[in-house]
Amino acid sequence: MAHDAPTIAETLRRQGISRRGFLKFCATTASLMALPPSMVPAIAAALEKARRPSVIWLSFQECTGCTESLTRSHTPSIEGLILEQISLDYHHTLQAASGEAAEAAREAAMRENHGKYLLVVDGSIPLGNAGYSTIAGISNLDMLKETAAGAAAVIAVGSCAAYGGLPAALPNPTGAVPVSAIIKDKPVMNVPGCPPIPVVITGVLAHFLTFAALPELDDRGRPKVFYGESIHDRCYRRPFYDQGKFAETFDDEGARKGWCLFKLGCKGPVTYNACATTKWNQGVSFPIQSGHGCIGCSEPGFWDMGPLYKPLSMPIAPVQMMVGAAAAGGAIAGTAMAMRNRAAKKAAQAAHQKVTVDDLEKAK
Amino acid sequence: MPSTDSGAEHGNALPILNEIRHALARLLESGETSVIDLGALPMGPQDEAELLAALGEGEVEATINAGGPSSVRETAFHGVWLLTHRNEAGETLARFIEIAFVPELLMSQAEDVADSAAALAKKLGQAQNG
Amino acid sequence: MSASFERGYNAFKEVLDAPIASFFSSCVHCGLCAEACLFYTETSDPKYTPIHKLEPLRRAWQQEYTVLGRLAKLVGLAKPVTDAELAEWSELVYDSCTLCGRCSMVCPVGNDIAYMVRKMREGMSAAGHAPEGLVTATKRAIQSGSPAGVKWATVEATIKRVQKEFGFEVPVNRENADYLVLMSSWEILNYPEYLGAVGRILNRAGATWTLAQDAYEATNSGIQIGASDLARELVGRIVGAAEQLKVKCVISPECGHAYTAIRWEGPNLMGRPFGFEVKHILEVLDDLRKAGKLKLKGTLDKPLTYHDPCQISRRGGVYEQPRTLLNQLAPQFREMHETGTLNWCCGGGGGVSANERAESLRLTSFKRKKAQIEELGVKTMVTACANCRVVMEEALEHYHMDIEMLGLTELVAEHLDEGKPNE
Amino acid sequence: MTPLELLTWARGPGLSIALAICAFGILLRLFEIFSLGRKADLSKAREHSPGSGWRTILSRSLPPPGLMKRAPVTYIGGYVFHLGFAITLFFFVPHIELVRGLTGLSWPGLPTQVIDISAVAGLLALIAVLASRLSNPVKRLLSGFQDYLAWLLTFLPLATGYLAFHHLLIDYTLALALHILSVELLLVALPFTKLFHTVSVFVSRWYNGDIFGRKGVAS
Repeated sequence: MAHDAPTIAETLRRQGISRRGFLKFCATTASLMALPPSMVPAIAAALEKARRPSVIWLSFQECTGCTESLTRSHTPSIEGLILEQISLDYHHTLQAASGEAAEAAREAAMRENHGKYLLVVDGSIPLGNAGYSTIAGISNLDMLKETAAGAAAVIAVGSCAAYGGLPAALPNPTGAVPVSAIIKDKPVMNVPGCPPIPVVITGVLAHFLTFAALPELDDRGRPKVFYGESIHDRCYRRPFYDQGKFAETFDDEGARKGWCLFKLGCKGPVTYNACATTKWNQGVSFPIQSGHGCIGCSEPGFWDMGPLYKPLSMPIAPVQMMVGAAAAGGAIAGTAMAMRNRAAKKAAQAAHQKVTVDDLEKAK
Repeated sequence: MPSTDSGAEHGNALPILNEIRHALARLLESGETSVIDLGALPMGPQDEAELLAALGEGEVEATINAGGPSSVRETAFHGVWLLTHRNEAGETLARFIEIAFVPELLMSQAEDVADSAAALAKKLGQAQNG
Repeated sequence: MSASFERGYNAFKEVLDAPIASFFSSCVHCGLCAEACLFYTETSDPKYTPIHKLEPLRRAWQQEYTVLGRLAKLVGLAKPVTDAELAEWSELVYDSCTLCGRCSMVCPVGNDIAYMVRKMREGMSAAGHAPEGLVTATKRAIQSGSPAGVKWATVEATIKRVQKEFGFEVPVNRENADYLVLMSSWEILNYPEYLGAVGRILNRAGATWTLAQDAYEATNSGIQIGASDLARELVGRIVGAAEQLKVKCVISPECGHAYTAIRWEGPNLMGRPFGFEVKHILEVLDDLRKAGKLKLKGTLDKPLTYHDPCQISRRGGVYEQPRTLLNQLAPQFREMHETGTLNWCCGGGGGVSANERAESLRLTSFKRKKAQIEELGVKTMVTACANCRVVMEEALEHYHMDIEMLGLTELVAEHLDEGKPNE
Repeated sequence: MTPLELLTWARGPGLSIALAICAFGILLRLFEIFSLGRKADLSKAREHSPGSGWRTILSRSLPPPGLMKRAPVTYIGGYVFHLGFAITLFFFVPHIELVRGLTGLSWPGLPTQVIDISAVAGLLALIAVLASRLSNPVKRLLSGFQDYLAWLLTFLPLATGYLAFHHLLIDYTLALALHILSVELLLVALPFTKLFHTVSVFVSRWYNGDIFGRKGVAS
């Protein structure tokens, strides 16, 4: 990032965008970042000063779903503008270069922007065997450490990078760990989701771009603006939960009327994400609106958190066998105790000495 | 993507209408304007339609062509404006309800006016010179 | 042999049964039993809370018959029951409990506390912690035939008085009679009119009846002190006489505990059902009335009330019969506020009246009955238990209350229509 | 361990262990009680009695005349607590789902507003009965560690459930996990503490009703 590089506002103006257009950009950016409209002046002021940052994007044990999500963001022009405003210097799925040229681009970006570039990671890092996942012969672990060393901040995009995700699902054959398990000396922001909502990815990038800093994070490293509230609390079907109206199956009257999906296993109450308000596919819908409960994909270890279609309050494992066995055990132990009790009582009865009038007082 | 629950009423529009009522009072009392981001509210499929139907259509309608078309429309309630920002492809980027005498974005911006003044002066200079 | 803690504790182990285990398991220490107990309500001393009176028995149960209690005992975490503790509890188990069972009626989890106190007394008496007065009474009952020391000679004197006054012969040791009539010491000594009344009523009804020389005393100190071995001996005298004389029915007199002893505990003490019936005199009166063999005339037209003896009504199930009779005899019969199976005890049942040590507490607890009487404002009280009557007469005198006490059987006899028996 | 992992443990192994201990304990305790036996009563029972064990199981749920006035806190507090607890336990839809998950049985739930009121009423009543336990001389004399433990174990599920439902003080997921764990503690302690009265009350009331009933008294 050269010091004489134009600020973002300048770039927009050079493209012939008026102040009015800039303010519109700021307003939509605020909406994108899930910031209140009252923040528009602050965004405008920040963008007056913000300069084009360098971004390096590393993909480890992942499925490319996060990148797919990002590129299908429903606000192509804004996100396009943002992507134009950032210098995406390395992203092995999106970049044209490959092989040594690609690695050279990464190394060059790291060198030129040392201490200032933003590192984005998707995918988890295998600790079991370095050979499980490598890029250009470099293990994920080495590449992450090396690249993070000079980064201003790290953004872990997707549940794999944030929490280990599917690769870390039991029994976690590759020993997958999240970014935060390795990078301890840099600010690491988690943007969980499988995948994260596209505008959430662009939103946090926009935030870094605008304010040259990560947004406010919660105790699990997530941007509070997007992950501050549970799906359940922001769900438009919440009133039905409160009224006790539930869909019992996916095709019953309740389901058709759009009643609460809690009984069908919705994990909305324990899932913190912005799906219920930001929504997906150009703001059209989100899983619950489409009739399916939330599966909690942005929560740590969601894959191992019990059946997707069982209500949260239901037991995860079948308990009947164990309870039955315990009851049988109780009956056996009880029988043993009962036999002991009977024997003790019989013994007491046998020890009974007939009480006569002379036995009513203690010997003097 | 079609929604499965068509026609259900969830009652999420009502709190927004109340918020608008309070914002109108503030506008009258102190001139304070308010903006509500429709993208930040929990809305069911019918809620938005319900809200818009409740607000109705008013006297003013304008289009801003800056970075794509934005429509600015006054609702049947004076001072309550509906702003829809679109990109060049016509896709909706964001929707706001603004409670103001005139939405901020409709007004010409000082920087743009300054640029225009300069540009007009330059144009006149050219004409005089030419 | 003599009483010892070991014998007492062994008795606890003998008497603990499934009902008691369920009662102790259910108790949530809500304290409601205290509100039903006149020893608590009249003293406000929490130690008189009924369930608290059973604390040593509860710990014996826990430490002997529950897994956790045994474990605690094994590792020394359990507080063992001691002789000193039983000595301390003697007052709670004997002086402040009349076995009236009112607590058993109100306990929300259904604990029959009176049942448990009765059982606990087995251990208390075997451990030598029964009060002196009860021990003396029990000794006299076993040795001389009556807790008050009444001998057959005294009974004979009463018989003579009755024969002279009413002009009928009192049959003694008569075989195949319909009824064997028993009396309590109180009736022999204080209320000989009972015998006269029963005789007149039975004669008028055309029933055959008899006294038994070997079994004139109905009361059972063994039950009160809580010594089943002795209670068995006492009740065995009655059963023996009834079987020897081949009577159809034994009439328990106007005495609460006598009824419990013969009617409910008797067969269990003897270990066999009886071949004869056992009825309280009020049941007999009601039977006769139903059969048209009890004709009454006139009424006692003054305000009066009926005191339910606990063992007759709550613990005995005889609460409708006296009301039927009183409604016929006394137009101004009124009920006390809490009555029938929820009556308040006179304060002297369960051996308390024989326990000199408990006298002052008994008089204090009588304030409950006193309040009931004063609330109703009557000057006459009818009852069907000589012990209740003696206890209350004493207490009424103590409190300078001018209340007349009547036995219901006498009252019935006084209004007997003695015209010619129906042909 | 994240809150969600704790919740998962609580819904999985935790619940199984707690239910197993509870089932084991209840059976053991019932055997323990019934093993002491009851001698057959040889006295002749009354033929027509208004009372019976079954009747008393029901009738003891009502206060006997006069006692409500003598112990209003115990009765009203007791009723409000038990009813509030029971309504919350049996009519909150997630709880019904739990029962359905365990037994396959289900029934209609109540709106959360009703559950909310009953839970708050239950909590307030619990506080009232605790205050009464601490201040009433009779209850204070009778009460020991177990009574206060039982109180706490009953209070916690209601309190954590309330916090979870209203998102108060702690994160919902953690609150839900703690709520389920508190219920599991309750289940584990149930057979071995005063809480066992939830089971034994039916036995003790039956015995009481039977003892009185055979004598012709409805108790």
